[in-house]
Amino acid sequence: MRQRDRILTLIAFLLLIGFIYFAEGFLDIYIVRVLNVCAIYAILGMSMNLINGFTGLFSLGHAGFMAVGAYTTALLTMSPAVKEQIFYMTPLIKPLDAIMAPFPIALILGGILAAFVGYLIGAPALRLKGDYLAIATLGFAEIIRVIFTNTQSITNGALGLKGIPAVTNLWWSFGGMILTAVVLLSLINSSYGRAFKAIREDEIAAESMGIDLAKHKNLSFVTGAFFAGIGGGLLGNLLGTIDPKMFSFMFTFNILLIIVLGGMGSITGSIISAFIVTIAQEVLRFLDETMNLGFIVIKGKVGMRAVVFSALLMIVVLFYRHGLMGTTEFSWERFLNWKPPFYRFGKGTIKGCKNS
Amino acid sequence: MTIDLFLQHLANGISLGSLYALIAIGYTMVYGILRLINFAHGDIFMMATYFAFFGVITFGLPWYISFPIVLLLTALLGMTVELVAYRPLRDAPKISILISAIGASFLLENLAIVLFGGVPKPFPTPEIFTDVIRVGSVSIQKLTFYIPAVAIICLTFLLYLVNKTKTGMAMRAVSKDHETARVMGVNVDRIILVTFGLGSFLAAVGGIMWGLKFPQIAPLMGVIPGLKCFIAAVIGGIGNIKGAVIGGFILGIGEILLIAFLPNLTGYRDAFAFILLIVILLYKPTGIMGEKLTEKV
Amino acid sequence: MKRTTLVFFMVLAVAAMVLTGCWEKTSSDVIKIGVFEPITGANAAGGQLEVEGIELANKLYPEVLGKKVELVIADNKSDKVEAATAAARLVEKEKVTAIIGSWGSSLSMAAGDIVKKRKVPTVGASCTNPLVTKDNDYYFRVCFIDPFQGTVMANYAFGKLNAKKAAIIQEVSNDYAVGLANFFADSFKELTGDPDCIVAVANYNTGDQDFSAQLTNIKAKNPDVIFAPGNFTESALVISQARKLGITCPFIGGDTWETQEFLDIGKEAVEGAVFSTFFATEKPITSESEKFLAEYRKAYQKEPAAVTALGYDAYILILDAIERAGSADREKIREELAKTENFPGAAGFITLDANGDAIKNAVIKQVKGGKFTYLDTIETK
Amino acid sequence: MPILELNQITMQFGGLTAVKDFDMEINPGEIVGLIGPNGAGKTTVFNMITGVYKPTRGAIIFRDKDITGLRPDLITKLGIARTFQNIRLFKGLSVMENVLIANHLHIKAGFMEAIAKLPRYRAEEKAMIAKSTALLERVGLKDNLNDPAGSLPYGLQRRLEIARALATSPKLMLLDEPAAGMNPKEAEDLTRFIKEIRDEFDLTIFLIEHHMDVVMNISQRIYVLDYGVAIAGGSPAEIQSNQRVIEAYLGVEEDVNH
Repeated sequence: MRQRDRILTLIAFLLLIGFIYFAEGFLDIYIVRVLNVCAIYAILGMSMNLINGFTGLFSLGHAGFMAVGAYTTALLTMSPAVKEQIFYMTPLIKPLDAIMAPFPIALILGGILAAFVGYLIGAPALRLKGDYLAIATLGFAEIIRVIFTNTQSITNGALGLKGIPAVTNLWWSFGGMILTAVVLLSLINSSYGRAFKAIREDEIAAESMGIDLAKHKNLSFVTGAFFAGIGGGLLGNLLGTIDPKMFSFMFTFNILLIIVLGGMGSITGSIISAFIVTIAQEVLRFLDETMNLGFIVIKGKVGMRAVVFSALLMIVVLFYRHGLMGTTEFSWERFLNWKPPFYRFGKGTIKGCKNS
Repeated sequence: MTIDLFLQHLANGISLGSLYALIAIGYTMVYGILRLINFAHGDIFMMATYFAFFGVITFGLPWYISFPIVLLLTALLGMTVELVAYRPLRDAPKISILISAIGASFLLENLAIVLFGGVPKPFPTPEIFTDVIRVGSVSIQKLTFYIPAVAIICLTFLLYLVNKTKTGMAMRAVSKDHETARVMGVNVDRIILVTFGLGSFLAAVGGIMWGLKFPQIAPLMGVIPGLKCFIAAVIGGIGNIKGAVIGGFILGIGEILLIAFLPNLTGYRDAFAFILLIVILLYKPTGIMGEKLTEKV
Repeated sequence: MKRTTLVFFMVLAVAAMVLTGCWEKTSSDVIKIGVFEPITGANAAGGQLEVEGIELANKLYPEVLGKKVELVIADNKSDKVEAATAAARLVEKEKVTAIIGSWGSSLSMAAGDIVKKRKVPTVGASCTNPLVTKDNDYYFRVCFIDPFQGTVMANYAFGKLNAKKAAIIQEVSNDYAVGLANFFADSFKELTGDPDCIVAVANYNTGDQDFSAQLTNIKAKNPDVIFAPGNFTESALVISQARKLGITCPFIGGDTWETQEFLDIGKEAVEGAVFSTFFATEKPITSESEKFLAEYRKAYQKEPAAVTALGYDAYILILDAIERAGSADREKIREELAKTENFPGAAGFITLDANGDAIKNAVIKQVKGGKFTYLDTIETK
Repeated sequence: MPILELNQITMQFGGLTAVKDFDMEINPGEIVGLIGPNGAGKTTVFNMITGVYKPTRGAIIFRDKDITGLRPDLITKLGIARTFQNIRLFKGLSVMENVLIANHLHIKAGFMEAIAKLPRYRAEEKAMIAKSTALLERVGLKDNLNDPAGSLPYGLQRRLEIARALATSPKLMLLDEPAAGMNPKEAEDLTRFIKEIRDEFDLTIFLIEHHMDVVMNISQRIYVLDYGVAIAGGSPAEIQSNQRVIEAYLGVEEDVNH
């Protein structure tokens, strides 16, 4: 059994590598870009899921961590010449104007800085619970955004950064996604991961079982922030330009939609749903446009897509609270035995016939 | 800083604070009963201003006819939100209800964009509200006197309702413990519905006052006032009606004085509100007037 | 069971996506021009105005080189991530020959790398941030840039208003406003020769509605003029609150003010407000201006905004470049665009400099009697 | 020398005094009962010992160490484990996970080690699983290792909670109404079970119980609380004949009849 699963995983992995190779070489930039965004959103979704879905901390500060990661990575990968050009109003402070680092190192530094900010925020905020924690983390993310808007000599304020080397490609984004998934899966299946889940299930009981709440909540928060920072860094170097406005609560909302749809407490669910949500965002563009079905013209209503997505979030929460995967993970066993619902329905009817 | 200048700042602060106070009352009421941040409160407030816009400008009704209709419509909208987004999740984990609240909020915002367009619209401003009075060199809008008056009327009405009527008693029972209230024969769902209606009614009062003071309405206008008034409610002790009024004034005057004395930090204004929130949550989570709650083990 | 149903719908949705994705509709007898604008989100108002101009131009000039010109509108949702994807979609999926857009410089920048990498000539209509075209051979624009506009207003304040002391109240979270304010301050200091001539700089954030504290501070400094670059929504509130506080000095600003909402929200308070823009309907500069005005009024029954004229210009400039290139080859079109000199657009003659920025005159307008009226033209030096 | 000593502990909530000047001691290996009418403050005493509440006054000494006001997880690490009156299992997690989580406090491998699955962590995890399996086998749950804890029948949930508490390797175990909701037969089994684990795991047991049969049968000594005040303490026989205790309980019955 395990042998079979291992072989299947290996095959899937090789297929993916082949696919990335093919996509980078032959697919058009539009599809590649959508796939890049999918993978980055998957990283963001998984990291937010660790905090919200696995540890049960309702945190809405994800956009802030992404911003920290994105700015750090961007500033470290931009060349001094570009920086001088971009910071034409308020010059960049020393020594940031001259420092450069290779992309992977910049990315990891971005993650570490985001994790550090996560620690600074978490240390006080994680003493709060439920909706208070939600509003406090939301507040912290807003504070980060406001600070980034106002510290022109570091972030260039509202002007944003431009000319960030577009290093992110499918190797980086999918590599980052797989690495995040492997690390987070390993984490949640470890003793520490079980402690996180215990906190989610019942804080008081977890504490009575000797789990240091503050320490473990912080570990989860900081780890989540780290990967959010990595995701942010990948995103900045994919877009080539960032500004503080990008990292508003809207961004956190999109990630929240992904984890709710995928299942709060499922790493693989977040990946699947990141792809579904991102691709659907693209495909549902027709909702905003005027449709001509030949016999009837449906006037597109601008903004309809956003309505559909907010309604979708509510429908999932109201009727499918566990999302696609609930708290379970993808397994080959279930995948191979998965039957589409109408199959089951059909079987039921035949059975019914026999009985009668 | 001259005395005149300070008085002008103070007048500005009181004017803003009373507006925060007015909206915070509605916020705190709903929270008191449900123990849940109604993220959609700010958006219900936004909808109210659009209703007023359509009443006065599109249908050409005089303000004294159109404003009461707005109040009723908004109350209905609030109840609809409760029926659709909150009631089905009464026994669900808190995190689900919060997500539903955020979903409701975004849905209202996006619906407003689709229905009313993203471009801001002017809010009707009858002159009797917006005239300016000058006392020495200090300029004060008449509205600055009306808003606290409206806030006091609402406050008195609410305190009477909560403390003296049967519905109010039921509300207090529900706010303590849903289960016990149910056992005591209180129709919990009905009380929550009424509270939402009332809270939204107050949001509409606040919305109209807000529109009169800042005569520009847009689909996303409710977000920041919503958060700020929640912060005001927390400062005053969430669930406490008098506390909300005090919190509103503290936040409003605090914001203005921050800019008055530290003009370099004006860009950090919104951060100030959140920092205040976090400090209060950490050091006095019950706020100024709130009561302590201990979790049952 | 419920979850299976959900999975089922998801599979259906994905299948639908794949199907629609495969739907190719290319044919060689049309030339596609991408329109890359914020149709939704915070910048929707400006984006929609620009699209009006582009669509009007397309109606008037539907063909080039004997081929039909098809507009492909891509909404960038006022969001950077979306903007980059939308640009990629235009370039790769729709295979457009050229792109117009976008309202909002940060959104234009999000598309910058893609058009540069895929060598698609792109013409911005009203994105005024200098960074948009800098270091990008494929990005052009038919408008002037922030430094010029800031300088124009400083000149106006110093020369026409005889102002010696100015205050600035800027939308700090808006790249456009911050840029304008900076260049205004620099030029004004140069003109007055007084390093302390900017007596106050106050900030506010997008979406703020209460400016009383900032304005009270400014009032205490007693400036001769207040420069208030920002979105029309906040600016209108700023001015009306200033008037209620008893501030009487003139307010001057940038081109974003020119919308009906600025007048509706500001009412009598914005009376007398002065700003620089690209184009005045009362003063048609070229024959193209007259044509544009007549057709726009006929089609929309209202006065056009400057950005609408610029959207129109972006379109006809691209068409002209295609005409001159004699083919739909992107590289040739780019070369022709770069050579543009004294091209008669609806919003004046366009000459593109080495950066791809238009050198053109600025128009000063004032709100008078609840309308935008022409005041002056500032020539480029 | 007592393993646990309560010195004049008092707990006030606002103006309400839940427990007042309570003195008590438990010797190693003892089984001690705590009884009293509803709302007498019994669970509050447990909550103070385990650190959930910080006593307003008084001191709690556990194995010669003052643990008053210490965080619950630290107290558990020192060797006090508990169960809850209204069963607080990690309902969504499996039976096995529930017990594994209680092993977590002893872990030596760090966070990074655990993620990287380094040898030390792997060894610990292996040991943890072996210990938990043995424990679950001992309490009769070996057939339910992978079931969600919330799906177990009530009686088994109680046993799982005890197993989970045992997994923290305690010296002192606090059981909050372990026999609640059980019929006499089940209660009798439970009594035997508690005595067995006390001997096997070398425990001291302190329990709150309403089932008089259970508490009288199992306890060596019993304390009685009424309105937060200790009204009696002594052997089961002494308690049964104590006039104040009888009155307190009768008083409760009167209340119920009203």
